[in-house]
Amino acid sequence: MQTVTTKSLCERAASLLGEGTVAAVLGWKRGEFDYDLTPAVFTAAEELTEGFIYNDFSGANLSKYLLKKTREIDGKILVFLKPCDTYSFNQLLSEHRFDREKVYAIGIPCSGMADIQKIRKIVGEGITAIEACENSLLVHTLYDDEPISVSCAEVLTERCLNCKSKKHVAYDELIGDEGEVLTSNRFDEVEKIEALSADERFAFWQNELSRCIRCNACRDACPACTCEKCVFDNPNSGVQSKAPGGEFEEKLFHIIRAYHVAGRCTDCGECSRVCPQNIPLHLLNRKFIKDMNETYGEYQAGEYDNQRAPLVNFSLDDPEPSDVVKGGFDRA
Amino acid sequence: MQDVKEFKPVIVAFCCNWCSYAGADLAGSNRLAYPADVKIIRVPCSCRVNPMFILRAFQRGADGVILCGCHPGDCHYSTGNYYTRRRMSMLFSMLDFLGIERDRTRVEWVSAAEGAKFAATMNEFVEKVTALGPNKRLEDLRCKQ
Amino acid sequence: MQRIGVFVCWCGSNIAGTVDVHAVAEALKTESGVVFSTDYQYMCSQAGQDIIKNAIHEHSLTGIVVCSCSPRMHEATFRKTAAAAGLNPYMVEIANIREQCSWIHKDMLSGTEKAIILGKAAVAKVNLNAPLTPGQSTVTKRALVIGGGIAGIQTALDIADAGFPVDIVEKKPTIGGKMAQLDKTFPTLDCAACILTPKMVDAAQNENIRIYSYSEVTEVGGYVGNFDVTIKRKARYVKEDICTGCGLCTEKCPQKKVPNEFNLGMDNRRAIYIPFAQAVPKVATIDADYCTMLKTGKCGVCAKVCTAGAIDYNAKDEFVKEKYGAIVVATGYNPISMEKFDEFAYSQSKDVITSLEFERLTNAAGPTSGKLLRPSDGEHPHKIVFVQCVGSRCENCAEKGKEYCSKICCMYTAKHAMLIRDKYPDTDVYVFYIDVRTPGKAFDEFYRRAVEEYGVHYIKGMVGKVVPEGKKLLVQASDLINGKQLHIDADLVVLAAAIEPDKSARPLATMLTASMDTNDFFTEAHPKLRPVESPTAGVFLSGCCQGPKDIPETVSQASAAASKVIGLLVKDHLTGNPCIAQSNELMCNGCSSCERVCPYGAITYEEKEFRMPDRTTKLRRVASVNPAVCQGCGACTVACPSGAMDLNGFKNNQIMAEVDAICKM
Amino acid sequence: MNNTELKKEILRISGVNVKKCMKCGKCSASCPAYDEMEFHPHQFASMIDNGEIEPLLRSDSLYRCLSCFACMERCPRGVEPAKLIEAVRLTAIRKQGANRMTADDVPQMLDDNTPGQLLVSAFRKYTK
Repeated sequence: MQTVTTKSLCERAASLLGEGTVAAVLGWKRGEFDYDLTPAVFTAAEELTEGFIYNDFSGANLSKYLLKKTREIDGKILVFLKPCDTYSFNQLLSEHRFDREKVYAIGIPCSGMADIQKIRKIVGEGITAIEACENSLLVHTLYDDEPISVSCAEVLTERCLNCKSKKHVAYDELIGDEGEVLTSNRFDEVEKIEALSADERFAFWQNELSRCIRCNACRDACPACTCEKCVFDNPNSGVQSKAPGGEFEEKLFHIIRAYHVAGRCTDCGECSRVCPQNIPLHLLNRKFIKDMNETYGEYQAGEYDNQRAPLVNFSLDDPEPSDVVKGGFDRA
Repeated sequence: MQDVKEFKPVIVAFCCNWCSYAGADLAGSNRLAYPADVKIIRVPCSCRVNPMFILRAFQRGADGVILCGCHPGDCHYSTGNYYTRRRMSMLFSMLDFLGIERDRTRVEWVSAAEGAKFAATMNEFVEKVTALGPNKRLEDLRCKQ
Repeated sequence: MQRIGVFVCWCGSNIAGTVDVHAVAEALKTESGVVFSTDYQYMCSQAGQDIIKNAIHEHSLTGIVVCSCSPRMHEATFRKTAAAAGLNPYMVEIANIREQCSWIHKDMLSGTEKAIILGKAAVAKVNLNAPLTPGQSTVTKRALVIGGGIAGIQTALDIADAGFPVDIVEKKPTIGGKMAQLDKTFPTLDCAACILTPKMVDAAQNENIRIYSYSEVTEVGGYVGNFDVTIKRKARYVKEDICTGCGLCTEKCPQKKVPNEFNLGMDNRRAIYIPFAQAVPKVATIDADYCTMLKTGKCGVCAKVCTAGAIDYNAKDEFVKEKYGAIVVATGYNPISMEKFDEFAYSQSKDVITSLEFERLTNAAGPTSGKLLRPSDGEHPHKIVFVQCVGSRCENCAEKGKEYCSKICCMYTAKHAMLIRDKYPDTDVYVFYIDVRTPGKAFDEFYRRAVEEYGVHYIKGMVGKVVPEGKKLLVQASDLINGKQLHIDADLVVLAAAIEPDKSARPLATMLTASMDTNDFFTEAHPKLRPVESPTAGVFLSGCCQGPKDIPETVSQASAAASKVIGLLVKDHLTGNPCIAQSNELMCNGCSSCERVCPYGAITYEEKEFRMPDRTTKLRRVASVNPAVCQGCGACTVACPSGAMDLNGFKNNQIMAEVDAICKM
Repeated sequence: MNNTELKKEILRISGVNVKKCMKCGKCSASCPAYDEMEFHPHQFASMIDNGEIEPLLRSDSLYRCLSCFACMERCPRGVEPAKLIEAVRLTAIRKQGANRMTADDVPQMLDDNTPGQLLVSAFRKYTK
């Protein structure tokens, strides 16, 4: 479970609203079920008590919503940021995507988010409610009289298992403790694929990407995908397309998307979280991050404001494209 | 097997106006032959080449894409090819990650004086792509006519 | 919808020989937008151009495709043709079916097939072309010459004579450069100082010329017609406008042990110095590395003896910002270091010297007052060996020497040999050469005189090693004509060291965004047809910064560069290149990616109000491109994730249309 | 082997590109064994280039070369004459099928003034 409670966040938000420091609060709202939360804007204390929630399913990265909301709402917006969200927040700031003056950011700790798919795998369908205990979740279902207890660690999302940092890199106020940058094994999966043969890699991605239904959820949730007009929606871009077509179409979409966010992606994992087809899209981004780290030096997008990303930078002695062979590539 | 049509690859070559396109012209002036499969698109600088162009070419049935620019340090725009070098390094590595044959893409630095290098590079590239056979993994079947 | 005309050129048999031009014209007729298609023997001829002009009128063409030679050859020609017929010149595209097709493919079938595809790609592009109008910019009517050697001086004098103000920036305390160090000049043997110093004085006295001596260019911004240059005026600790150049301070300065760079370290000067008697400006300079006052705060002798009160120990480097319309690079050369050539014992013996050192040894103003004396013991040498091509024409010793021929060594060595034999007939002179290269007016005659009249021993062969032994230098060399190995006990060995561009050239090239070759010589815009222009507009080349040159050649190039500068400065407006980046503000994210990759700083951001569909307005940060600064490389277009940044003339959809046309089989 | 083949073989063994030679003679100028040799380093380069291999194969120069590599070190064009000489020597030895020095020759050369090392290296050099 999370170390800060919904109640404490609610109270802080209500008081900031009350004293007029902020005009609105960007947070998570209860959906139909406890585990399907949606990002929401709250403008009154009552709304907060009614709907605001912070629990093991508050995965959504709220930073992207600031773009639109800071333009729509007069006055400051309070936003709750988990550690990984703060990286996106910083990255968007570097790209001048919103006015920092219009935001009041509160950093909140995160003990990792739960993956509902993993829970379903354990308890089955028909989940009605989920209660958080110390280190476990009590899952109520239609079919069981007693709630089933599952350990939090067991159902952590993939991205939280490979959490890169518990540190908040940007905030106005911090609730709870300041964490640290962690050493993660987030590139292990990429390396595994790199170790395959070209045919196996092709087959792997063919299998994954052919499931894409082009719902654009990955793009819409991605805090780096914030273009005023996406190239895939622009008839003049030459790559406009809205529906899944041939086999390649998806690859084109996902390669271009990964390339466009390369150097800007903070590895927040939203793309994979929101994918209804469970395509491990974050692996494409991680591949770019890994390659750039290994070729041009360690770089974490969003770590600082106003960094120069590897792809808008160069050094005179960069290796040649033919020499940049990281992991993959049949050496035969 | 005689009646099987010999595989002629479609090769798109992006050449920067100042060095490589001039190098290609020099190859022509010196009558240095390379296969007609190579079709050159002139761009002001190698850094004008968007990865989307390369993917587009593959999607539309190209079997190989080669990008030629001035040697690092000699860019007419002083730094363009340094960006090209990074962009293409990353793109090619990603294509490799997706299981696309590495020999279908290439970056080569060809100066305006290197007509011979241009021709040799093209000959070698066409040979490699021909050996790989038609590009199946990146083409969009809908675009085939 | 465009109305496109296609014009296929035969180029005599150059194209028609391997490409079926009729078939190409015929095939392109059916392409989208094409309303007229023809072929002709020579499209670039007057008659050919008339065909184009007539077709533009008759068929109301909105775009044309010429299938011909390289656009590098005739794009400008056909653009002019189109303009003459009232069509926007940027509605012209060239399909290169000569250099990139007919000349390399010997098979008619594949050549024709390829030519058709190249034509289709050009048609596809023209379909998406839009008329472009070049922007205009003003011209600052002042020129900058970087380097104050003979090249810089001559360029500045010529520009000034035409009535334009010009500044010379020289990093040394005086102008004059290498030529001021020379004794006599080939092939006429006039004294270098006698012909150079009047020019230096002319430069100093010309009211259009301003000399920034002891100064360096530290920053260059802007573009042709409007360069913004920052010049660092290094602290010389002497007020230039007050110092009379009397030289009293240079006699009284107690710090006497400073190696005199003007004499290549063969004697010493004081910490406060005037490099040589005819220096311009004739002003003293304090060498901060050696001045006791500046280092310890104790001394001040020069300030005491200076009656004018010109000494200023508190002087600081000053930075001057100036605007220029044109820049001439005249940074010159230096002999390469001889340290690595162990075989010639340069580092072991004082009597092994370079040719430039020899110039100082024979110069009346040099360390020996012009008497030829050995540096080691001051004795008169009786046997002198000259070694040619030391470090020149080296293929495998890139870290030691240079691959190119330094061009001037053959002639100055002949001059040295001749002068020695003239003044000291008792001295034997040997010249070891690989080839004697004397192309130039009266050059070979000069060399022959050295052999025939002055009895210089020219020996074809190289020196293998020089071993100092006692007072002698044992020279072991080949005599290839006689098939002998020679052993000469010489008194003096003179090495014709290769010359290389000045070290300041490389960082300067980066500042100017001018290109260089692998040897750090500046590249010319065209090796034959534009030899004094750099590919960067508004930057011109003068002297050895472009390649090894002797004085007559340097002076001709200097004047040529000056005439190019004058041609630029007389214009009131410059017409720019319209193929530049353009940002679509509606799509721009304001993310700064483009700004970060722009090599010219052409992109700036502004907060702009946009009307939204719901009639509200919103303030957004968007990029805008300075059309006068943008050079059209396109780096920004790829950095832009939304595709808001596009390049006129090479738009995303145009290039993709070409890609499609090529890939469509 | 005819001359063309010989030339090819020597160029192959040595790995030298004789066309790079600009005939400056610095190799021969550096050669400490110059006076001992009938053909000098620079001549090896030009004669091999001209295909005049036979005279070289017969020449004593092959065995006068000290293999000091001064010529290789000094050559401004990277021609490496010492490798050429070595290649011709190897060809000579292979062709004759005989050694220029045999073990039987060694005892008579022994005397107090000749360093043993010299004999060892001479033996190595003159034998296959």
